[in-house]
Amino acid sequence: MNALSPPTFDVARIRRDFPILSQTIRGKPFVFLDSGASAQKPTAVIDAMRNAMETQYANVHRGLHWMSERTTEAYEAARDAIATLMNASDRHEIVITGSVTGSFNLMAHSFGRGVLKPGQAVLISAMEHHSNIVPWQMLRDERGIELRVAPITDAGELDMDAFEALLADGKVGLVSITHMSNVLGTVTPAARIVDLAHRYGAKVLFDGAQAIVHRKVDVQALGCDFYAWTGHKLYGPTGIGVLWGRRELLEQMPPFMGGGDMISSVSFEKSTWAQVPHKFEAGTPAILEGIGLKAAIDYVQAIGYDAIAAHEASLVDHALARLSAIPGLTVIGRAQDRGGVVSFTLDKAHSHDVATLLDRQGIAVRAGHHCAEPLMRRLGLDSTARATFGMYTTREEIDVLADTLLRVREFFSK
Amino acid sequence: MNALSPPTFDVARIRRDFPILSQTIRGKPFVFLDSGASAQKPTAVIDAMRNAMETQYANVHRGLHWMSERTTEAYEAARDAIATLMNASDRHEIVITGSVTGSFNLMAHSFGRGVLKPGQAVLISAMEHHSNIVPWQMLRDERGIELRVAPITDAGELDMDAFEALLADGKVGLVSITHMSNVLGTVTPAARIVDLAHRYGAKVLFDGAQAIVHRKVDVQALGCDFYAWTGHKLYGPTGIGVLWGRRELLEQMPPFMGGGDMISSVSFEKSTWAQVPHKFEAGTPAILEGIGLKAAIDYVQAIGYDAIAAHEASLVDHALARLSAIPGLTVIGRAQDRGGVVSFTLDKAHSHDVATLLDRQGIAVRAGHHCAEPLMRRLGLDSTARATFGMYTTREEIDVLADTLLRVREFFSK
Amino acid sequence: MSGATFDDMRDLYQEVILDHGRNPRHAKRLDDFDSTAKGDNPMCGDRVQVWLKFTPAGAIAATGFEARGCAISVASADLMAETVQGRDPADTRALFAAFRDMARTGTCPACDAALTEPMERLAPLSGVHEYPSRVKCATLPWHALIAALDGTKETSSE
Amino acid sequence: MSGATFDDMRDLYQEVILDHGRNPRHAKRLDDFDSTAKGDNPMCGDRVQVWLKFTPAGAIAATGFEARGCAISVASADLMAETVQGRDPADTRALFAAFRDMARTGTCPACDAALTEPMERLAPLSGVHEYPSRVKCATLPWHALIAALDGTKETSSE
Ligand SMILES: Cc1ncc(COP(=O)(O)O)c(C=O)c1O
Ligand SMILES: Cc1ncc(COP(=O)(O)O)c(C=O)c1O
Repeated sequence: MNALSPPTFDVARIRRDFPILSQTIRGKPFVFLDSGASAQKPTAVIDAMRNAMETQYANVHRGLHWMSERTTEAYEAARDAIATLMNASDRHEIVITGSVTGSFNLMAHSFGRGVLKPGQAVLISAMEHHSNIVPWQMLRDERGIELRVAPITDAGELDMDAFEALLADGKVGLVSITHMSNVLGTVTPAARIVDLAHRYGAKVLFDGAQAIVHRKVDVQALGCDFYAWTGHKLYGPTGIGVLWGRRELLEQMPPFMGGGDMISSVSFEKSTWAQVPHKFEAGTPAILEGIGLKAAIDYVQAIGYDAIAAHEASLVDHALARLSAIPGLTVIGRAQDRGGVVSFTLDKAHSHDVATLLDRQGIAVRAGHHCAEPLMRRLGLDSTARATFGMYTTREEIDVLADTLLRVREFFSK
Repeated sequence: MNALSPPTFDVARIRRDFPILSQTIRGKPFVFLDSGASAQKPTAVIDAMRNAMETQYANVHRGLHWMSERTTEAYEAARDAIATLMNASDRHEIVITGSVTGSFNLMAHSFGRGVLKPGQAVLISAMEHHSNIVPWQMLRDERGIELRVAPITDAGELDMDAFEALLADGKVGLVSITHMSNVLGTVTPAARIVDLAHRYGAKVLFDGAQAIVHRKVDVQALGCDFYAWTGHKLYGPTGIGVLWGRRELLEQMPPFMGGGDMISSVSFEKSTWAQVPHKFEAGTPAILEGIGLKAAIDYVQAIGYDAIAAHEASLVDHALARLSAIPGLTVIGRAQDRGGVVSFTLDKAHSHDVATLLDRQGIAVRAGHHCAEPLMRRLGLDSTARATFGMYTTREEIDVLADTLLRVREFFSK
Repeated sequence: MSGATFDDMRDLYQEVILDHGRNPRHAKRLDDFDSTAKGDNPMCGDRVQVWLKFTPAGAIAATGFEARGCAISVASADLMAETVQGRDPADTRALFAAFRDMARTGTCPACDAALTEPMERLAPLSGVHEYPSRVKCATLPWHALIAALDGTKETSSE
Repeated sequence: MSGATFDDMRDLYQEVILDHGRNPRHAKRLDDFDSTAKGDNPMCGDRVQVWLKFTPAGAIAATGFEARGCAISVASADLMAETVQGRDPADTRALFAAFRDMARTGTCPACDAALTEPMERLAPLSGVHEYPSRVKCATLPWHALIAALDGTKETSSE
């Protein structure tokens, strides 16, 4: 079906693992092109969570009984799976949060208020998701830490000269930047970013919410200091996110939230903190979500990033070719290195109308600012329509999208 | 089977709704007396989550397509169910968090740093869970807000005279106190607490993590200002918690975490916040967990709090009678008004050894400080063993516990 | 994919909506106005500003608007401007309440005889109830209008 | 519930453990010591302090301890004190590594001839591997011992 995907990649078989994909929507086959907002879940994840609740569940960490011990093992196996997935050198470097937004807020509180000093700066880019903007703004407004924004080129790539110039005075303590834009699909040049940042004394945190869905992330190879992502986009459950950080950095950081499990001992006068990563994990953790995420990671690893990336690259090529041929359609973002995200506008129709017309045909795309308002402003747009691909997306679905967009345009051109 | 439970309460039928309870542990029938740490999940919850993942799932709030709209409805129905459960006057007063620990940290940041002023005090009690201690300590150490601790009596009840005396100087801005102790089972006199606190100008936040499992919580009848609890103890999934607050108070509070969904608009210079409750809900919410929690609430409501409370009261009476008859066993906590939690120590055996010996017989109890170290110190103990009851707990299970404890004592007395 | 599939869309995008969305009659700032207000739907980026001119008796003499948004919101603003012409504030509020019901549910339980005629003009928008996330597109101009009546400067439909 | 059920418990609570747990021989502070360290398991509240006296050659001449904790941790401390008697620090560390393996897995893959005799004395604690949350009860005194050898004052097994 797809000449560029490796022969072992059988998208029809994969689709059978995702029961939701066989639904019909408004009487039409379901064409789900909104995986970038949140991905669907394979049976392996659904079964892992159900199975835990039906046969093996109790609160973790402090229980001395069999159910608690087994559940602790199952939950902590998620940490091991995450560490392996990201090639972390130490499982204690994996902090489990509630979402990547939770990871950024942890960083803004704990690294931002605990390690950075007033007068230092945080450097983000013009194409960040709100979750990598707002926590830093709050930090800026509260602590007098400067917020710098690296511009992007018209092609939607990071402007590396400007990026370096913003580092040059040595005040930037942290570069917090997307590894892949959720609007433009742009994959940022991680190695160069790390190299430059380190040269000027800044640590680097990547927003990998999109990137880790589409390609292998090896934090040791990247050389970065922190890496954050979210479970629900990687075919896992909601309610769970990840922050990886170098152990020596995590150890310098004060805790973020207080409560059970993150302490070593508590008295009213003074409490002491548990070791990393538990210091950052207050309260009953996302136990079932950890179990579900482990199953998602195992599933992704079994398919393999090489196969997934090749399949998605061929989908993007096909989508760019088909969409660019539609008169009046503009693809937003033309980066060289890009992942399975294609944003576009139509001249005759507002993107909300486009999304609704597509939806009427069973095609789910997203329309709006995609939680990236400053980027929209940079692009001179209010909104775009956006199609995003998962491992289960087919070439035929992209054809249905393109054919339908032609008709949408016709409909609005009369 | 149980004369005190209403005739409509059929525990055998309820147990059939909880598949995990038919497991065997180390070859013995599973006697799960650790619901206070986390409750088991009924089929209704398991099915609701599975069903969402199999047939109706997408990211919520910003999607214009059918799946997103249906998922948004299903998720927001959780907010309605929570509002009804607590008798909140307005669904916008329901803030969804990651856990009750998340709710306390939200309060400590947002109310503590945004509304309380240095020089004011927060009043807690000597029997709080770490999650209602540590966030206030962190606030104290960072912002110079005093932390006061109301003592308890030897029976394990709040010392109301001392409580009032601590309010008397009018400096206490917030009373944050348990509605039911997770160690002693003590239910605190909520109406008197609210009355006194309000008289001296303090707002009241209850830790309802345990209370809401055992009895109807009506925030309007209680008259409090905030009420927090956690989904996984109310037969719902992990990864979700609740904070109810009066709308006018929530509106005064600055946001806690920044990110998507909590903003009204974002520019690099300045962002503005969404209305409550969204202002406090940054990032992709716990969608599947909301759907699961809604199912749990529906299940609890169908059984009815009156029936649940009556059943659990009879279990507690039975447990106190049977355990008190064991030589060398001391029940810790003798409050008049109490819920389904019984802590105890044995003279001849450390509570960890007790828990392990019980576990060997398939009986799951918890042993340790139960995330309440300061209370342990007050009681002069390092740890207790603790049996906690859910709606599915039977009189027979308590008999098995008592019989086995007799043998444990014998085993260690030789 | 046959041409017929697009007939499904007519439930929402009726000819009159496409027409008012493309060629709104009232899409202009009034130079001479008594009140104005902005409406903002931050979730989708729609923005509208409404200007009102009143008669000496306090009825709506003229309505102008500027909208940045989808066909639904522009058409709704234009149909609104047409329909509220000559109505007094109380009537206008009643009409908004009825319109909002219709946009949400597709029906108008509270519609009495007095509302029959104006609601018939607004009826082409009733299809929006099948697309809950689009309901706000249709009601946003009305929120701005009511804010202008109230003398509030800004409103937001979140 | 027959009496036989409690025989199951003997896999962990063997007679020797119950005995050393109840009547530890080395549970005392040494007045004359060369090094001491505390160990703390905050998760369960177990606490232990170990005192060491060395021979002129640097071997362990005497071990004393004070423990607040369960039967497993007290018995483990006492068996440890008995077993390390006369050993030099390198030997003691090797013994700890072997003991930890046994506590975690129930077996001792690295046990060579030199370790056979001491490991036999510690073998009653091997049952702990079936109760993962109790492994730390057994290893906590060893952590304190190693800390005392290292000259570290406090250690924690979380
Ligand atoms: C009274 C009380 N408060 C707070 C908590 C913390 O709950 P969670 O761990 O779900 O945040 C618990 C349970 O652990 C509790 O029993
Ligand atoms: C690049 C990027 N960063 C951050 C986020 C926020 O993720 P979450 O909502 O799970 O916290 C998203 C997705 O919404 C994203 O695409």
